[in-house]
Amino acid sequence: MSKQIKVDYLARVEGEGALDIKVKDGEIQSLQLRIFEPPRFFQGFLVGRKFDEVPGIVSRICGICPAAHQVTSIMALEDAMGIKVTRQTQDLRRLLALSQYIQSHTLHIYMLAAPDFLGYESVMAMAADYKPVVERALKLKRLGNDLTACIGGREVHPVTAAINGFTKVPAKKELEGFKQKLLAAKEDALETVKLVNTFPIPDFTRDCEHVALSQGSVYALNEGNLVSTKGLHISAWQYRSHIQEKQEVHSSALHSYVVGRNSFMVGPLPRVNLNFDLLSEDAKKAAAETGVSFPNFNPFYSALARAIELVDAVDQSIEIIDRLELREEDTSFEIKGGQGFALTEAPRGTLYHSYIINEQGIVEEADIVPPTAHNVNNMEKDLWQFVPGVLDLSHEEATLRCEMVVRNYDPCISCSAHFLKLNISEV
Amino acid sequence: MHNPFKPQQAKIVDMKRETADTTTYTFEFLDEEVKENFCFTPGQFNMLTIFGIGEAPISISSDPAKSKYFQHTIRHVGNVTNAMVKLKVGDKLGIRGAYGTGWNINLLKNKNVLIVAGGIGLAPLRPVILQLAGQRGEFDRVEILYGARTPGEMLFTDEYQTWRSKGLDVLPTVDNVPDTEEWKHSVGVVTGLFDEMQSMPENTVVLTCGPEVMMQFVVKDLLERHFQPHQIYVSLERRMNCGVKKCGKCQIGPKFVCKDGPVFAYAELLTLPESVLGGVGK
Amino acid sequence: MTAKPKIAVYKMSSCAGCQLEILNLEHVLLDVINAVDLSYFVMARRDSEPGPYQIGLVEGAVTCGEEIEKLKQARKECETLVALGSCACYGGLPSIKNWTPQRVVESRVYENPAAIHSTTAYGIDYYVAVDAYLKGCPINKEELVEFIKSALLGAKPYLRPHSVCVECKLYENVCVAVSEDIPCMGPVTTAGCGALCPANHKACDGCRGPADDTNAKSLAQTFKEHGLNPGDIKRKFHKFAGMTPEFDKGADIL
Amino acid sequence: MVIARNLEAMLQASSIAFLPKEKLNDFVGLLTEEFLLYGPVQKKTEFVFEKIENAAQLALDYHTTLLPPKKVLHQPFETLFSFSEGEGAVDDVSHVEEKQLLFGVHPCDVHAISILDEVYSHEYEDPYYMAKRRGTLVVALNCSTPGDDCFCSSLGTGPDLKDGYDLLLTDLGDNYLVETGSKAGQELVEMARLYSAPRVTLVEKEKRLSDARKKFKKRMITDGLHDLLEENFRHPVWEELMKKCLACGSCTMVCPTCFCYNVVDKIDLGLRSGKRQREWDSCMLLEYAQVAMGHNFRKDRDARIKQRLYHKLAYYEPQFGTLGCVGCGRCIHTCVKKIDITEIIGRIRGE
Ligand SMILES: Cc1cc2nc3c(=O)[nH]c(=O)nc-3n(C[C@H](O)[C@H](O)[C@H](O)COP(=O)(O)OP(=O)(O)OC[C@H]3O[C@@H](n4cnc5c(N)ncnc54)[C@H](O)[C@@H]3O)c2cc1C
Ligand code: SF4
Ligand code: SF4
Ligand code: SF4
Repeated sequence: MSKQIKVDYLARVEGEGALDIKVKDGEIQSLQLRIFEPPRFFQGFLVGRKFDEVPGIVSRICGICPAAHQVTSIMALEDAMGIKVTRQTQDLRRLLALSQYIQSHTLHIYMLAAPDFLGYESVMAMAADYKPVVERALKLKRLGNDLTACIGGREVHPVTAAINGFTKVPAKKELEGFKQKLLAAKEDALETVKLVNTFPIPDFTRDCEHVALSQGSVYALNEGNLVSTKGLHISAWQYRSHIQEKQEVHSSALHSYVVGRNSFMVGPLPRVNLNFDLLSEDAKKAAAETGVSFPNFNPFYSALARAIELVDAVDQSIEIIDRLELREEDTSFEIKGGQGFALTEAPRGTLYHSYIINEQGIVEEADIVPPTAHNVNNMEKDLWQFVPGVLDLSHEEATLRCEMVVRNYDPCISCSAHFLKLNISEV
Repeated sequence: MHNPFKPQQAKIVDMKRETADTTTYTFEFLDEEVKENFCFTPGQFNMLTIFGIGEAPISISSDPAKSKYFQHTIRHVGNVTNAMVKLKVGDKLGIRGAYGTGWNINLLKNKNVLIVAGGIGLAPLRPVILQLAGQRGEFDRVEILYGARTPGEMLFTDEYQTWRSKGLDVLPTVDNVPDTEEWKHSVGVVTGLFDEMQSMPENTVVLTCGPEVMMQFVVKDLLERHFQPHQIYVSLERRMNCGVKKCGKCQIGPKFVCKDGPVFAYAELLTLPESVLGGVGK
Repeated sequence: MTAKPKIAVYKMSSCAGCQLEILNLEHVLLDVINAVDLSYFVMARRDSEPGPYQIGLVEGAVTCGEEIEKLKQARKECETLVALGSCACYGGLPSIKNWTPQRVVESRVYENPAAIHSTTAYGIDYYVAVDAYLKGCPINKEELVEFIKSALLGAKPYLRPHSVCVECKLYENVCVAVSEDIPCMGPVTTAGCGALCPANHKACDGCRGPADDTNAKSLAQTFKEHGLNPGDIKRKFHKFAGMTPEFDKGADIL
Repeated sequence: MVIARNLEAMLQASSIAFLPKEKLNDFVGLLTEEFLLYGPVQKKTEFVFEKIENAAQLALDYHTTLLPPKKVLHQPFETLFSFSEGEGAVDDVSHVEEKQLLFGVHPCDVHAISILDEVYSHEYEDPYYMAKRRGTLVVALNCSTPGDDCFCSSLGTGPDLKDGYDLLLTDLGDNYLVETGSKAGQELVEMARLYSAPRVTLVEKEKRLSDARKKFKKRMITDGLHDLLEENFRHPVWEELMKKCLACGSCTMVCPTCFCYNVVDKIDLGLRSGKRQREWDSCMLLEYAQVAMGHNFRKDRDARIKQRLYHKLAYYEPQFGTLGCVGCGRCIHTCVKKIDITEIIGRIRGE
């Protein structure tokens, strides 16, 4: 008996990918997570551009997490030029990242994942039966977006984040307005945890390395070292000596792995697993109330990890707003040539940027690895283990389940396609 | 305070498709008082509103003697005018007016009148034509030269007979005749009719309206035929967002087309620095 | 009212930010869903309704043969085809690569570029007729809503055709060019973004492409007088809309 | 229509008083109790008129604001009325006179307001402008330090002011000299219990103004301007400007006497109700003279440049009995290309 699971267009993910699995006599013959977004050559055309254009350009790698790309590139460039930023700038960048967590996690939980678990094809279809739930989602998502816009000037491709600071610092009064909204949103975030906890979670665990930034004192977002459940502990400049990519014959995407080991997972679940103690008290409490224990290696709990991070993001944002004084700062600096590195945690996981710039500030080399590029290898590994367990289900059901494995990662295919060196096997 | 920008509600009481892209609508105001007080002179225009889409200046095309039921003849070319296509008898829309300075009928008394119109340009001239027909005795020879692109695009064709019976001469021409249509009259641009017309410069007033390029040639040819600039009256089209000298759009030199026009003596336009209708400008 | 118009959202080479803006319409999203049928929208739904569609929103630049085919198909199944965002309007950021020989760009990214079939990045109107352009990187959500409403009314939407400077003035921003001597693309760039960048104390990046009656040459001259070198000026004009003849003229300064 | 320029009312009310600078705060405080107060405040390196709550926000030594105080009376965006299905237009926009006060307005801008008063009351009254205008008092401030681009002294619109105000302040160092220009202004003086000033202070005022007059860097000779322009419609300067001008529209958007606007309907998604809005428009923009079927009466940039300059300097006079330029210099300052109305006239004059 042979069976084929084929998803021509992976829906409810960002970008265009396909899934192609061939099974014969209960055994997987081939499994392909295909990414057919054509390359846009960011790393190619960044060369020759001026350093101060970089944040605006890399932002366009991904419309879903633009601020993460911007801030990461800025930090890498600051590293190259030896610039140290102020506490206010650090805090604003953190707040910007948190606003993107709120937006992106809400989008994923309610609009991309929930329909799977609740049996709808889309959030639009869900709206009829779950109006209050959808309205809650819209409210939360708007709050995240509004906060991004307040700090960044715009929600998609923000404009204010710059080297050594922000072109415009939001008014204290404005941010204080957000505090009230965030306090109100807390309830919605907690409700989100409860909702996600009602999702029927397939019993599926795979032992794999979970990787995330870790900072010691706060829940890591854009500082700290890269650590893992298997003992990785490196800083950004060491990244390339520990994490590499290789081509696998069965897939068109290049596969990221820890040198000497295997594929690994980045994203909310690894973050919660590795930094659980640093979550806000209420986030931890909400997590405890779900009865799910962490660390947890069932990738279907990714949505729950996102929901927990949502609570934490709300709490952290309030904390930051409380301590920010907000004044216009001098953002001038001297242009210097050099090489710089940065690692951050984008909503979907670890993001790496590195640049070499010359004395005139012109980019000579760019190296960028987005979260989805880190995860593709692991997605496939999940599927290899997952597929045999669903072969008895109807074809339709099995297909949906396989899609869900991919959606756990909230993959951002535009990102990955533009940085993964695609497997270009000549036939 | 009276608000000149607020349209009054009016109802379509009748509609008549003139050509493929032009319709004549008959309106009455809903408010009795507004309906009673509304009056206009030939050549004036109203601002027509389709709420949610916008406003457009449209000349009144009916007989000023019957102002309670007035007409607009509209060519469907843009947002507002295309939205009108979908309306039915009984539908309501917003109208305010009447605005502008029209054709001065008193200047025509005991004179020969030459009317030269092109396309939709006959619409703003129809009120004056109807007045000339109604008070026929007060004017000398009246000649109407009218050009359209094709026979099918001619406006008010069923009225020419009546106009002629009242002693007005109507000379139509078309740019070309599609195979599917029949045409017994002239072919060619409207200025081609100048060779056929009776009108001579002496004691004649010319009224013209149509596309700017057409009017440009009309004026040029008439001047060559020794008509004087002060004998020629033109109705201009400009962009308008208010109709009451506030939005500024329609200004030419120190003139507001919405108030000082749309009808101007060509002599007056010649005093402006900016060139209008091929006038040299200063 | 008659049946809801069916809308399809297509993706070419892009970051998906413009289609995300549809989901970012939170405050009116439920009204939008009431008014139109998002029939084909892979990012948000699993089932898609087959065409034909009244409106096709195409995001992204066209950068390979498959996309040309997909685009032609989209043209066939949509009554009105809209370029959604600057990538679809002009080639957008992906078009930066056009100014370096394709082989060179490819070999910077790929070890084995021989198998890459990437073509010059163009806006979609290079291949098919386009009925409307929603400019911006990303599009402005308000303009999208404006467009949807106009489509429902059967009217042409009011999209600002003039320069960003107009909006800068309407919102009384401090002009970064005049008051801070920061070279700004606003005077030649289409408004509609609310003069977002200058409002945030940053030069306009030209993301919305050339405004009506653009005089890029004159602006480039000013850039030069203010100390920009030809490389800087080229980079400014060869960015989001470098493929337009208007902006290419600005890049041309010696 | 005469507002605050009512000569008779002015003469009756005319008196002079002192406002010590240390009392400015109290005075402004008093005003905010009665009025919505707009005054010049600093914004980065520039100044703008904004609602103010106390004197500390004011930057009375300002040069010229980015937008003129016009923006309070003829707003950049303004709702004309709302409409709904079946109902037609609903006049829900209140035309009640708001009590507001423009504080620290320079003479050029006061003149410009007088010109707008004329524009908006001429033949048809504009109810939106006029309602706001009737409820607005003007506390003017004579200019002591003209900006680099100012040339009001050439046009008689500054640095001093003769009418058009309710109160007129002149900075005399420790005090402001306060002159009343209307009954309403007189009431303010009384309300604030300002001490009357001796007539000799007017001499001090005159001295300061004549100092100011010497500081102007730009000038424009207005003699025979109308004829000069009429004769030079084909001067080569226009073609040069066509090559230079960016047609960005800034010069008109900042002009205190420009009044053009565009109208747009904003309907809601249900297509059942909405509102009609107007917003500032500019003759420098290509779409301005565009009509249906794509015909454009001023397609060429030089035609639009001429429209702007001729309108200011040649057409206003026959329309509204005054020059359309008050010499505020905003159009020069705002222009990225530094196109300068005074230089253009100088050039045509062959200076
Ligand atoms: C005094 C006057 C009388 C007119 N009389 C008639 C008439 O009797 N019949 C007729 O069919 N047409 C007439 N027109 C032309 C008519 O006004 C335009 O065709 C109409 O404005 C197009 O509006 P729209 O919304 O359909 O087109 P769009 O092109 O969608 O116009 C949008 C906006 O542009 C402005 N606009 C566009 N074109 C013109 C224009 N030509 N003139 C003024 N404003 C314009 C309008 O303010 C309108 O709100 C007249 C124009 C003027 C100035
Ligand atoms: S900041 Fe830029 S867009 Fe704004 S007015 Fe100045 S030049 Fe124009
Ligand atoms: S200001 Fe310029 S770069 Fe910024 S959003 Fe607007 S058009 Fe784009
Ligand atoms: S034309 Fe220029 S100087 Fe004159 S009033 Fe207008 S902005 Fe001021």
